[in-house]
Amino acid sequence: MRWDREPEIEMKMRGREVAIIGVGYTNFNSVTPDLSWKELTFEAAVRAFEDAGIDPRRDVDSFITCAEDYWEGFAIFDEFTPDQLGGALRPMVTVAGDGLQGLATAYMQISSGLFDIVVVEAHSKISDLLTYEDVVLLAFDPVYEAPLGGHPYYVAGLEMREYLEWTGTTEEECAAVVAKNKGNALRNPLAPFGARVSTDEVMSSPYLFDPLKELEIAPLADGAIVFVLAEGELARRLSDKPVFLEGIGWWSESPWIGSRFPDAEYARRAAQAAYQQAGIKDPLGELDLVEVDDRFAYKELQHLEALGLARPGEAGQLLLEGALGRDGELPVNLSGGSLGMGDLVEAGGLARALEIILQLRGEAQGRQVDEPEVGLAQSWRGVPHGTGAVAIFRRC
Amino acid sequence: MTMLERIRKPTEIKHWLGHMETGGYHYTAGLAGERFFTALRDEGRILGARCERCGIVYVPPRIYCERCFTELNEFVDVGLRGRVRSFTIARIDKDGNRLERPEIRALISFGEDTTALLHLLGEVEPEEVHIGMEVEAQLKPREEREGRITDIRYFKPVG
Amino acid sequence: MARLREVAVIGAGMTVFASRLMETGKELAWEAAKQALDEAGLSLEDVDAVVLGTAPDAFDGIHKKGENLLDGAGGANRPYMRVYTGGGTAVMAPIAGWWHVASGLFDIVLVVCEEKMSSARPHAQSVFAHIWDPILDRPLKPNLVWIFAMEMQRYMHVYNVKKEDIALVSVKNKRNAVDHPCAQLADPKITVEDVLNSEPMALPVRRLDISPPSDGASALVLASLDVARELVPDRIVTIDGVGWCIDTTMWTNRDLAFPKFLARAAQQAYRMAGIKDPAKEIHVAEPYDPFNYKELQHMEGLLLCEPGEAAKLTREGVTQRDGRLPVCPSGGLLGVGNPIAATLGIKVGEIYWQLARKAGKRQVKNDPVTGVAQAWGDLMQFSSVIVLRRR
Amino acid sequence: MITEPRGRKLSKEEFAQVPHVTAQPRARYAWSAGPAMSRFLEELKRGKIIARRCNRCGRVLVPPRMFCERCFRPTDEWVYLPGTGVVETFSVSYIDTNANRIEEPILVGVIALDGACEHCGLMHYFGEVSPERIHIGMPVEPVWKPESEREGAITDIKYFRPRREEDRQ
Repeated sequence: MRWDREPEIEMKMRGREVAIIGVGYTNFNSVTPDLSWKELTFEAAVRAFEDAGIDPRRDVDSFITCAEDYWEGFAIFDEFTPDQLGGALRPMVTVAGDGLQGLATAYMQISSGLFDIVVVEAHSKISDLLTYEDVVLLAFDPVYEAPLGGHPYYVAGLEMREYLEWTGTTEEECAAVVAKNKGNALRNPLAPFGARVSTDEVMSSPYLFDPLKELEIAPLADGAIVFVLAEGELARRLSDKPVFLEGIGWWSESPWIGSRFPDAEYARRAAQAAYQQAGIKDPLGELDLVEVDDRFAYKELQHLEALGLARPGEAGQLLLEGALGRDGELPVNLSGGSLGMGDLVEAGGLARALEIILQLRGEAQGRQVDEPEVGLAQSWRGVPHGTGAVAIFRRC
Repeated sequence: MTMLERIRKPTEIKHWLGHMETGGYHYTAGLAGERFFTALRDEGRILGARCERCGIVYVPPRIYCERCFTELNEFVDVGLRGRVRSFTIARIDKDGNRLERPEIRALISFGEDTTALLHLLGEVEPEEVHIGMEVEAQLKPREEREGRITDIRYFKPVG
Repeated sequence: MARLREVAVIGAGMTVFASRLMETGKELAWEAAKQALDEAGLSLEDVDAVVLGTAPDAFDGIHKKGENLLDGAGGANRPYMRVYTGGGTAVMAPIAGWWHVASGLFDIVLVVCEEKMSSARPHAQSVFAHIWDPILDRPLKPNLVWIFAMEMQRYMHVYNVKKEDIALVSVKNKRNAVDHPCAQLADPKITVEDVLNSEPMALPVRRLDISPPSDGASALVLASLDVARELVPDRIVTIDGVGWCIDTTMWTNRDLAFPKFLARAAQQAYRMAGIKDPAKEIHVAEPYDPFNYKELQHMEGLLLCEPGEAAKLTREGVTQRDGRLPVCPSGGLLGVGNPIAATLGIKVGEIYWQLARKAGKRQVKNDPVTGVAQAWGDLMQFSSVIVLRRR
Repeated sequence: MITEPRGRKLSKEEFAQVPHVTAQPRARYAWSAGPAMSRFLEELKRGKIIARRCNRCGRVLVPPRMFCERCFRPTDEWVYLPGTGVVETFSVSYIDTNANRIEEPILVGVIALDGACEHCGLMHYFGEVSPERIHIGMPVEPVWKPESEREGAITDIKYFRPRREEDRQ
């Protein structure tokens, strides 16, 4: 069905190496009423600089925020980004995208030789937004799509139906994603939506956009995450636990809902680029754990297949066999994913990446897997779009 | 703790109400949209635009092919009949309220090589809908049509 | 700074700048992008990645409008990224394009900037009401022009700059714009008196001190130097320096007279380009001129003259197209129009055309080799700077 | 080089007639004010302007914040300001927020507040002063709304007026 002519695009040569030398984060919760987004971000930033052992005012060359105006309620949110991150009177740019696109930007700034240390921030203060659904609908085409109204998540219902139809994946398999991820979240102190629910219980939660069920939708949450990146040699000097960003790819499909197919092509192509940069030929054999976007339960399975970690229609089977659990062959979303940690809007990609970093450093406590070396984090920009990114991390 | 002082009493927590709205927006349909909506309103036809090079018919039409950037000048009538590519039964409205009558939302395809149009299905029960079902656009009467996507009331099963 | 790869501009394009264009934002983006690709002799299949620049979503009234615009910008089915620094986006987007190529990840990158300001009702100004802090500023029901007026007042006060000299900038740019095919507000007959006597807005700002809101799009094609040498051997124009900087959010804590953040951004770009004395080594400049006094203030921030000295240079004709340092030969935002991010075409685009000797009637007389383009944005706190050079 | 730029310009009348959609999207917010702004607003209600001091750089910051963006560290203590200050800059505006023309100009500007760091202050209106008389450096003081009308907002200050009687109108 897919139009077969693929543009011949591949990532070219690699520049300098890039590593993560510090991470900082707040707690995540459905509301954070006592703090403004500034203070929330400040907290994550202070912790990241402490972790990296650097002074942002002296050591950092450049700062990046990942944000969208309508999430924040500011016509030019970029104005409000520098102070809480240490970026006042410094090079700083907003990437109107997901946190992994912010990482990609930092990667290019370092890889090009322009800068040595770059800081990336993404946050969600989505509880400030009272009309979330209206704002999501405002991302639809204003002439052809938005006037049809409705709750914007119906688009996920449309895609899920087609995904199930194409691949033979079952509703039970999708429901099992929720049981796994909310269960994983119970071992993650950062995940506010951990719960012990069975696949059957998820199956009996009400349909909202058939075949999508209420419990299969990740709840919104607030929180901030900050990463400190450094050029490879410098990273080795500054940190005793640098995690190398070995591959980063991002990809966009058509923004028209009716122009896309339910195979997460954006994830497949972003992964292709990232694998190529990281020299990964056999993802399933080489990756020790992955964190993928699971804002709707079926998305986890669809994304795993697009990443080449399962054949179309087989991710659900792998899940039921236990291969994607904590003790399985390829643990997926040990953090709890978005279903467990919450939908952090543009910070979602960094939340996925954060888990990989903590695991590779051996700091994931009760959910730590045994000496992982390579991990992958994947993001998707959400309804109604087809943009995503993939990052591959390796322990030094 | 990163700040030296935090709010201790819930009663001291403040929020500030506001908005990011204007007096509304006036979204023009654009060059391709002008063709599409004029044909829909005046002639009751659904137009697409064909890219010969890529073999794709864009519905709704564009003035460029998004894959090869060729300028598209060939507008084609794709007919009022199509097939359901996918569908969902929306059971809540935008504000989370349960809908008394669920909405059936669908992607409608007008042929193997067309992109799909997003719209609603009508005159059909949710359990009767299936992928591949043939449907036909139900237009508002000529005098009620305004050159909007809602000039199509919904698509209903054929026969 | 161990730079890996050099980056060249190999094509540029732009639409007409005007209020109320029929085209959707996507269509505008496509028109500009197609033109830039045509000039470079390339098709979309040759493009490895796309960078988009566009300012507030609230102009178009579309959330995540970068995603919405991407098919028109050529971003469907390829890596696509939007950077956003308010008005500074016009020069920030090509800087992002620069690092896409310089990183070694991509060889050919399309940079597209779009703005559709006529969508918001009753006026684009209703959008600007939301750029302010919601607790401290918005309850006072501010108008965007206020902030410029306050800055202009402070600038005139600290450096003793006269309104008559500032008005000369409007006159120069609106006259220059007569030769620009995309111009909205060209005026061959405008005089200093017209500017000084124009309708008061927020004094000291009057109607003809301001560039108008506008719709439009612009695009550039960037390539690695080796690719450029193959494709356009007759006009090698490289990006030799990039710099950007943002000042604190707290605009009521800053001295508004001198743009320190711009000086920092300029120093970064000059250092990278190996420029020690910008006043001598820069031959043509496109500073951001949404208001006439901004051109003067930005010349000073770009270190092209001493603080407070730009008025004198303007008075002496130095900044005219036939002067020693032509400034805004495109006609600038004041003459061509101000569709925020889309002013890429009259900033970086114009410098590229000037250095490539492709500016036609706008071609400056001093056959420039090195030029600088600058944009400015947010709450008077951000600047982006690019130095271009002909090889 | 641009030879024939594209773009179809519409007149005001055409703009209203071409196929289009008019919509009024809802985008409403309840921004958490956070510790600094919550206290600032509470003090405004009491008729006081409060700032935060950073003990490293010694700056007294207004509007107050919980961290110093220059030193990148938490600020240390609350400081009441007298409320008086000088005109840092100003404008005489003949347009309102929606760019409508107004007869009586709005006098607005930045007040550098006494006791705060250099150039530090707030945006506000000026009152009891003529457009001819107002100038940079003029000493001003706040005129508060009556206590019963104050609600914990920047508009609890009606405007700033000249401190010297002879400057007032």
